[in-house]
Amino acid sequence: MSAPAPILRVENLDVSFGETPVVLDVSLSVGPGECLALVGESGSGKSVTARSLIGLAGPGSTVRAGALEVAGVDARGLSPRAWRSIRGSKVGFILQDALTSLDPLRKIGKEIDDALRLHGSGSGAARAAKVVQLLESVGLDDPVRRAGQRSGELSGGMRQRALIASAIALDPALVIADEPTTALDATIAAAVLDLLGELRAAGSGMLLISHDLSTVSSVADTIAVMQAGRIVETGPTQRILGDPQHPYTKALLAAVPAGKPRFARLSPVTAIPATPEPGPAVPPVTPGDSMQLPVLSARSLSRSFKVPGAADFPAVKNIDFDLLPGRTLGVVGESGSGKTTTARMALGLLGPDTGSVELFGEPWSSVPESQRRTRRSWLGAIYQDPLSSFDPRHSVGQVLADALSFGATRNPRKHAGRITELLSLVGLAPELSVRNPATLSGGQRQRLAIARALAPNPRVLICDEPVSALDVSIQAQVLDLLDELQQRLGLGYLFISHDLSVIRHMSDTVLVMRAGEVVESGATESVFTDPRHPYTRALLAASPGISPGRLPR
Amino acid sequence: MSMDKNELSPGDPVLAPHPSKRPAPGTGGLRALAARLPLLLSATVLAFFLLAAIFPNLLAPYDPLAINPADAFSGPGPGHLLGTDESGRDIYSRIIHGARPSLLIGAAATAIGLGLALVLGTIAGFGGKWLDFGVGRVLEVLFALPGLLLALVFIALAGPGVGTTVVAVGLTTAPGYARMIRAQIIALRTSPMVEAATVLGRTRSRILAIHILPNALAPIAVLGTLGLGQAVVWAASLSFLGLGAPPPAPEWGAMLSAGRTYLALAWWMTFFPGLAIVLVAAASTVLSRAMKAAGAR
Amino acid sequence: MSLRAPYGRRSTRIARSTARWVLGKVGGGLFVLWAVSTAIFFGIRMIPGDPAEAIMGGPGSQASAEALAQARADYGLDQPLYVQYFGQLWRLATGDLGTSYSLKIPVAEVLGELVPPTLVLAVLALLVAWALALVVAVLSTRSGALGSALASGLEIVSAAVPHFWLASVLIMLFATALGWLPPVSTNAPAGLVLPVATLALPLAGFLGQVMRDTLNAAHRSPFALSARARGESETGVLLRHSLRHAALPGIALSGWAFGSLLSGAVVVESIFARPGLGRSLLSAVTARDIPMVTGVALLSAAAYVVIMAFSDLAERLADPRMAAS
Amino acid sequence: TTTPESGTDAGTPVAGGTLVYASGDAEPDCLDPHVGGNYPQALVSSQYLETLYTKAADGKLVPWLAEDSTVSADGLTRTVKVREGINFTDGTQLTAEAVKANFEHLLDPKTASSTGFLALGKIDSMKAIDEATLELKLKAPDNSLLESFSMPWVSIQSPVALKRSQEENCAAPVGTGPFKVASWKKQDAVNMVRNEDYVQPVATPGHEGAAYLDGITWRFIPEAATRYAALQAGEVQIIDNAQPDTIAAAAKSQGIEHLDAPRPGASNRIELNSSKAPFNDALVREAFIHAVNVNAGIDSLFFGTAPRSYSPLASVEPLAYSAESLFGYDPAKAAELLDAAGWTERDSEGYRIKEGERLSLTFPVSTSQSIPAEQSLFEQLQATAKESGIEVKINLLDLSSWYGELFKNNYNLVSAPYTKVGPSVLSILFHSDSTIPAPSGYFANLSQVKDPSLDALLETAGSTEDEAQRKDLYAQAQKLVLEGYYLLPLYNQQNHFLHSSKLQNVGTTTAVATPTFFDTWLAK
Ligand SMILES: Nc1ncnc2c1ncn2[C@@H]1O[C@H](COP(=O)(O)OP(=O)(O)OP(=O)(O)O)[C@@H](O)[C@H]1O
Ligand SMILES: Nc1ncnc2c1ncn2[C@@H]1O[C@H](COP(=O)(O)OP(=O)(O)OP(=O)(O)O)[C@@H](O)[C@H]1O
Ligand SMILES: [Mg+2]
Ligand SMILES: [Mg+2]
Ligand code: NI
Repeated sequence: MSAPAPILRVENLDVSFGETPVVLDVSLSVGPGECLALVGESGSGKSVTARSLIGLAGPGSTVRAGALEVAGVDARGLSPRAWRSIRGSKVGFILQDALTSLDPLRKIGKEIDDALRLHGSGSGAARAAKVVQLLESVGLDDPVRRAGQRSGELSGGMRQRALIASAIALDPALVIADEPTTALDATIAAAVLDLLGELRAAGSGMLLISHDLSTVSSVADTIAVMQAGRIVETGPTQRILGDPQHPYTKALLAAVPAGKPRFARLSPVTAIPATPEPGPAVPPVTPGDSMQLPVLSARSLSRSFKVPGAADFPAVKNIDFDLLPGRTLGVVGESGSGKTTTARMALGLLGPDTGSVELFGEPWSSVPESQRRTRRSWLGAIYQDPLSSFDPRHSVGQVLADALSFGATRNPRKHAGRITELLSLVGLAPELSVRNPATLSGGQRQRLAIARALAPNPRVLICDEPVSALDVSIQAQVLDLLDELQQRLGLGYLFISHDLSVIRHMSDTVLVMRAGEVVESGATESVFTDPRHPYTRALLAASPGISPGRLPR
Repeated sequence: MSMDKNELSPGDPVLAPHPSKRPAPGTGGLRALAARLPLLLSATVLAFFLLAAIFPNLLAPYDPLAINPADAFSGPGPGHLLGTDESGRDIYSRIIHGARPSLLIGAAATAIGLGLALVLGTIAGFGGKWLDFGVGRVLEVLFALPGLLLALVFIALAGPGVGTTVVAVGLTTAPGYARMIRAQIIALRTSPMVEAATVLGRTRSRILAIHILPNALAPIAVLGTLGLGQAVVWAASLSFLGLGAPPPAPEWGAMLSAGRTYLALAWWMTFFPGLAIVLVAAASTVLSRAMKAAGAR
Repeated sequence: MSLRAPYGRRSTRIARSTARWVLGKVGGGLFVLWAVSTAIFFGIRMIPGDPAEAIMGGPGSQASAEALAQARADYGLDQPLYVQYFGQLWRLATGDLGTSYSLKIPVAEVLGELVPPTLVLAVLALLVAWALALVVAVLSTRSGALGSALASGLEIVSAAVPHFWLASVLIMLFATALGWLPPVSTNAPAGLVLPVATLALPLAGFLGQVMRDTLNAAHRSPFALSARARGESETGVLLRHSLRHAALPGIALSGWAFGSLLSGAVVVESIFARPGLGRSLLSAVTARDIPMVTGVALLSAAAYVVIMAFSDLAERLADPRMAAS
Repeated sequence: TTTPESGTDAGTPVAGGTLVYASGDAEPDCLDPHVGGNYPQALVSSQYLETLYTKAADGKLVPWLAEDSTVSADGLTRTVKVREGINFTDGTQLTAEAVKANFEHLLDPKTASSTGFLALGKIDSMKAIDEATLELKLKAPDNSLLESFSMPWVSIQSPVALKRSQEENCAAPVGTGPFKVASWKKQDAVNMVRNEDYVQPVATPGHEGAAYLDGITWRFIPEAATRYAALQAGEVQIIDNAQPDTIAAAAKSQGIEHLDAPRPGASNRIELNSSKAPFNDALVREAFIHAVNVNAGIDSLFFGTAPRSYSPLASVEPLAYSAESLFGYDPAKAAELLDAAGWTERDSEGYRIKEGERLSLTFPVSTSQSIPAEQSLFEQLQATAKESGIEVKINLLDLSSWYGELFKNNYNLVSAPYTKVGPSVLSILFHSDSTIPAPSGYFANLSQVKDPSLDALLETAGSTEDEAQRKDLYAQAQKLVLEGYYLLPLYNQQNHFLHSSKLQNVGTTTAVATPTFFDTWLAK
């Protein structure tokens, strides 16, 4: 693939902030109509690389390159004015933070219009027409009205599309898209990727950045894998997916849960020390055993919320489920479908309007908090953002001491033994005990959250998007940990995620939610292989996988 | 133009030079020092006045009350560093000795303001819907009254004096603090941290005692530091209107107010006590901002 | 958030929420006025001193017992407290602010004369403070770390300067030493410079700190980066994006700022010998002129309520995020 | 720097121009000095109102709106002849009836006059005999009545105008003066315009008809520094209440002149409250007086603008009696006296104690009545008293609170000005009747002397028709209060004016030292 002159060619790119090198010796090349995917875990330098390509590496940066050609222009030593004439016209840039990349105070029409106006394209009226046409082309309904709205009035997917519209307004020869789908629901993400695919089909070169191999696998021609500022492996998509050479690439691929059966390891085996089992031994899970009593069950749960100036908004409508001991009940659905509301009702944090929740066959949601309190230790919870669930003033040891002593003390020394046990159970070094959770990495924080949830020996864990904030590789470790704990301790999980592949990998049974209702439920495999409801099918179709069948070429 | 500060390094192929027209700032060390200079200066200023408040005799060469009419209105110079006042008292010594009453008034007023705010804020943040509504209204009413009116009426009620000034200033500053503390408590009350504690089976009062109050109190150090400076200014304003510490106490506001009469003749009588107030207020702002930044991490 | 709601439902919802907003503001405002008048009514009656004496020209007057009794009867002070209270409430509700004890003319008339000069002063000071704060904030974004440190220092120091001290220093400098500006305030432009500067500088310091923080945050935000990636110049980013964000906290603070300006006016109007509310507030409190104090308090409370409503409105207009919540 | 006589003539008068006067006094609540009656009212009303009598530069009483006055042998009937051919600015004619209407207005409780009411307190009844003759029946002989007539608080206004509501009359009193009130913008200025039909009751040689100035803008600038800055900047042409240091500074500056006007009545003094401990002991009063160094303070603080006084009366009062020897600064003597009075021990702070009580004096100071220099003087007295082991607690208070403290007898020391023309002020300040509070709580005898022999002296002195006897009696009375150490005289009260040298011929001719501008002109 080296016939026409590349649209982007960069050689030996080095970027450092102050004394810290962030990008080292990166060379990339993108031809017209070609799509290069840059993948790698968080902090590996992908975004910095992308920003450097348009001369916006950031304050305090030092950028050096052996060669830098953008759309046929040697961009080294360009004046600010010359840079500005390239940005937006020759290169379209879609920022990573899609949700905040449009000025919340301005109409999106204006934002898109800026791109046109700055490069002197047409009269006001002509530009207005073009804005509407652009919005339409990215698939926004009612583009005239949308142009008059501000980003706060749009959903995440709409914002992402408006941002794309502003980036492609002048048909740039090169489009750089930094994590364009991370914040989106599966169905919307699929639509956005399709849109980018169209652009590429129209002849634009594309640099697509993602931390997630599965996302890019369906779109990219070439994949460059980045680790710690360096490109460790480059090659055609099929080769990278099918025959990864570098250990890091292998690990990345292994971490993708899609298509991995239940309990299959996603992360490289790290020695989790065997510790005495903290809870009573639980018989191993035997699939199909339906005689067990559910640990947590919900009967026709409903809940609506007051909306100022409008009718009550039903967030959850008439939900039933049973969670069996040692099993995982997956809940999947797009944003706003009522997953968290369901979880909060299950936790007894929110009273249902109708219906009830029972814990171990005893009333749970219908009794006052004082009667629930004694049974709280049976039920643990972990959240998407573990850090905010810790008291910022408490150290890791204090957090665990508090949980272990049922709130009686926060002195880690009183429970030193159990704390060490818990930490090693979740794969954390005991030395971390003195640290503040804020100083831990994302994966470590989630492990700590799990350790805290385990401290009172619960039988059920409610996990609300426990891995959606994590990198694939870290996600893999946490999922593996959860799997292992379930097997060892016989925990029942209510596992919530918007990520189908994660749900599929983790659950025994699954609920598919949409707009507060369960549209489909059943054994995971049957739901995934033989979806009944059209919505489930749409979800599955939108879900990226690494199945080579979905590869375009 | 803060976006790009790429450095030119000859020999290497270089990307776009930064769009800024200014030359790149000097060496890193100097820049780091410049960044920390305000904090250092502020800490020094506060430390100095704190020392003055605790051990005035250590720093002051003269008795702040000793009059010497023959020596009145001498300008700043070797004999009297910052000059003398209308009774020949040494201004520098008076400023040093004035640190204690001035800072004490400021600190006590801030303490009262914060204390009151804490009670109100806690009631509002934790006392349920109606109490919150009620306290909210009370705060709004307090806000709607100009601070000085509140202080004036209070002083008219209780008679002038240091104690009254302290309470008056505390009263005037309390609504602002209360609003912040209430917001803080409400934010904490609905925070995932509290939810997590609930899920762990903690009672409401435990959560209040262990998680909410301590965390709501953390920013109070920041507020208090900021408030100290402002309270000193407020108290000085009241002193200026003749409602502060009785003579001959070397309280800064009173000194300033006395000096104003002689502005044309002896500017130093007004300028230096005013400078002390400005220094303390500014330094406490810098310190509080630094504390806030450190807290935000 | 339902985004696909059809036009009709959306607009009636907005109309309804706007009506609720207006009702809420009016109701809240009336409550504040009632509470302020009540607080002042009882608060000031606890101050030692006989209101009748205040009417007769203060305790220094050697008013006879009959004269005092006459004054009490004239002003209804001989009636039981609750009668006086409800009487006052009724009068206030009907727009009658009563008669000043010391000036013996209707309070409304006095206020009518005093409000315009104070308003001119406060509004000008607010505008100047805004302008100063913005200029410093903008300049500091363009002049690197040192400039920004300098700006921050300037803001912090000016926010720390007491009004009365600043006024003295300004008079000394510009009126006495340089002779450029008149020391006594008039409504002529030159006469307004010093009082406005006295009020505006500390306020600019406060506003500046907040605005500059927001401006810098906006300048570094993803949407600013995206604008740059679109080919926007630094000036364009500033004008089209960052400045609007920086204005928001300024708007939010303006209600508070107006109140603080009124406190400042007490000092500034006395020093620069300007007629106005602030000065009369001081004299009314010292003269125990209850109707005047009540009038000034009500007026400033009303001003606060109105300004808060406006700043709220301005914020909602400037920031759709507010309106949505 | 003290030139009590009117400004010197420098050139030919020019007509026109508006004088801007900046007053440091509080703005009056009412421009009619009948209502209440304080010094700020006297200052401004002297421009548009005139009195029956006035004082010449030599201190002699001269008839002004009155032509003449006689008193019956028993001193109980006073006949006043009113000058003819004088009209108020509303066109009403000045008659005996008009004067009667004024006196009635003053004595009417509804008017709430205090100063004027006291001055006319001895009038029992009155009758206009004819157009120009008013006959007053007195309750008791009053030899200070004509002096009272010379005070602006007893000035004569149009009887027609007085019939208006108090609100209207306060806003624009109608008199016979060289100017008339055009408008009053509260907190800003009283605007006065020339009375074109002015007839001066006693003609000034060489100046007939109306005043030279088109009008006067009477502004209120309470801040002393601002006021002086305004004068320097040429915003105003004359300021009152000039502070001592400013006067000293102005002496050095070009284009600004200084004018002093000694006030009549009492001197500035500190009164020692003899009604309660520790000043119920004369030894302690005497000790205090020797313990404080007044002269050093006055020298350094007043820049020579305030001559020290050793008399209860202002030195412009012809009957003032001084006793310098009584008031020397002598700490040794003070110590001796205090030892004798039993204040022998000292506490840890060096203050004297007796029976466990500290020798502590409460001194409420009114911020509106005591100028800053005076407040500083008190601080210096406080400092010198401390050296003798006497604690002085100064409380700075606003006027209402200050009166509150006095009414509650919460003071050992107090300084209160009192301006009245003539020695009869002594009766107001030291007669035991003056210790009885008015319904408002007010009493003028702040040292609370209750001495029957003093009362007798003052009563006889106030009613005798024999000038020599009057002088002698008042001297005895003054000697008595001075030797009883009931007061510490400080300095003579003066009005200090600073004015632009463009302003020519400023006169301070009224009885209470307020300036008049009939003969004044603004040089171009
Ligand atoms: N302006 C900056 N100043 C200093 N360091 C920076 C700056 N921007 C990025 N970095 C550092 O550069 C490194 C690479 O960051 P970058 O944003 O490129 O990561 P990434 O691969 O895009 O990660 P993610 O998947 O989380 O977006 C990180 O360690 C980051 O902290
Ligand atoms: N306390 C609340 N008050 C009002 N509305 C609420 C409240 N909590 C949730 N909702 C609304 O209920 C709906 C369902 O919310 P929920 O958080 O359960 O969705 P979710 O499936 O967890 O979405 P996500 O994937 O984004 O977390 C949303 O429309 C949300 O706006
Ligand atoms: Mg990135
Ligand atoms: Mg959720
Ligand atoms: Ni910039």
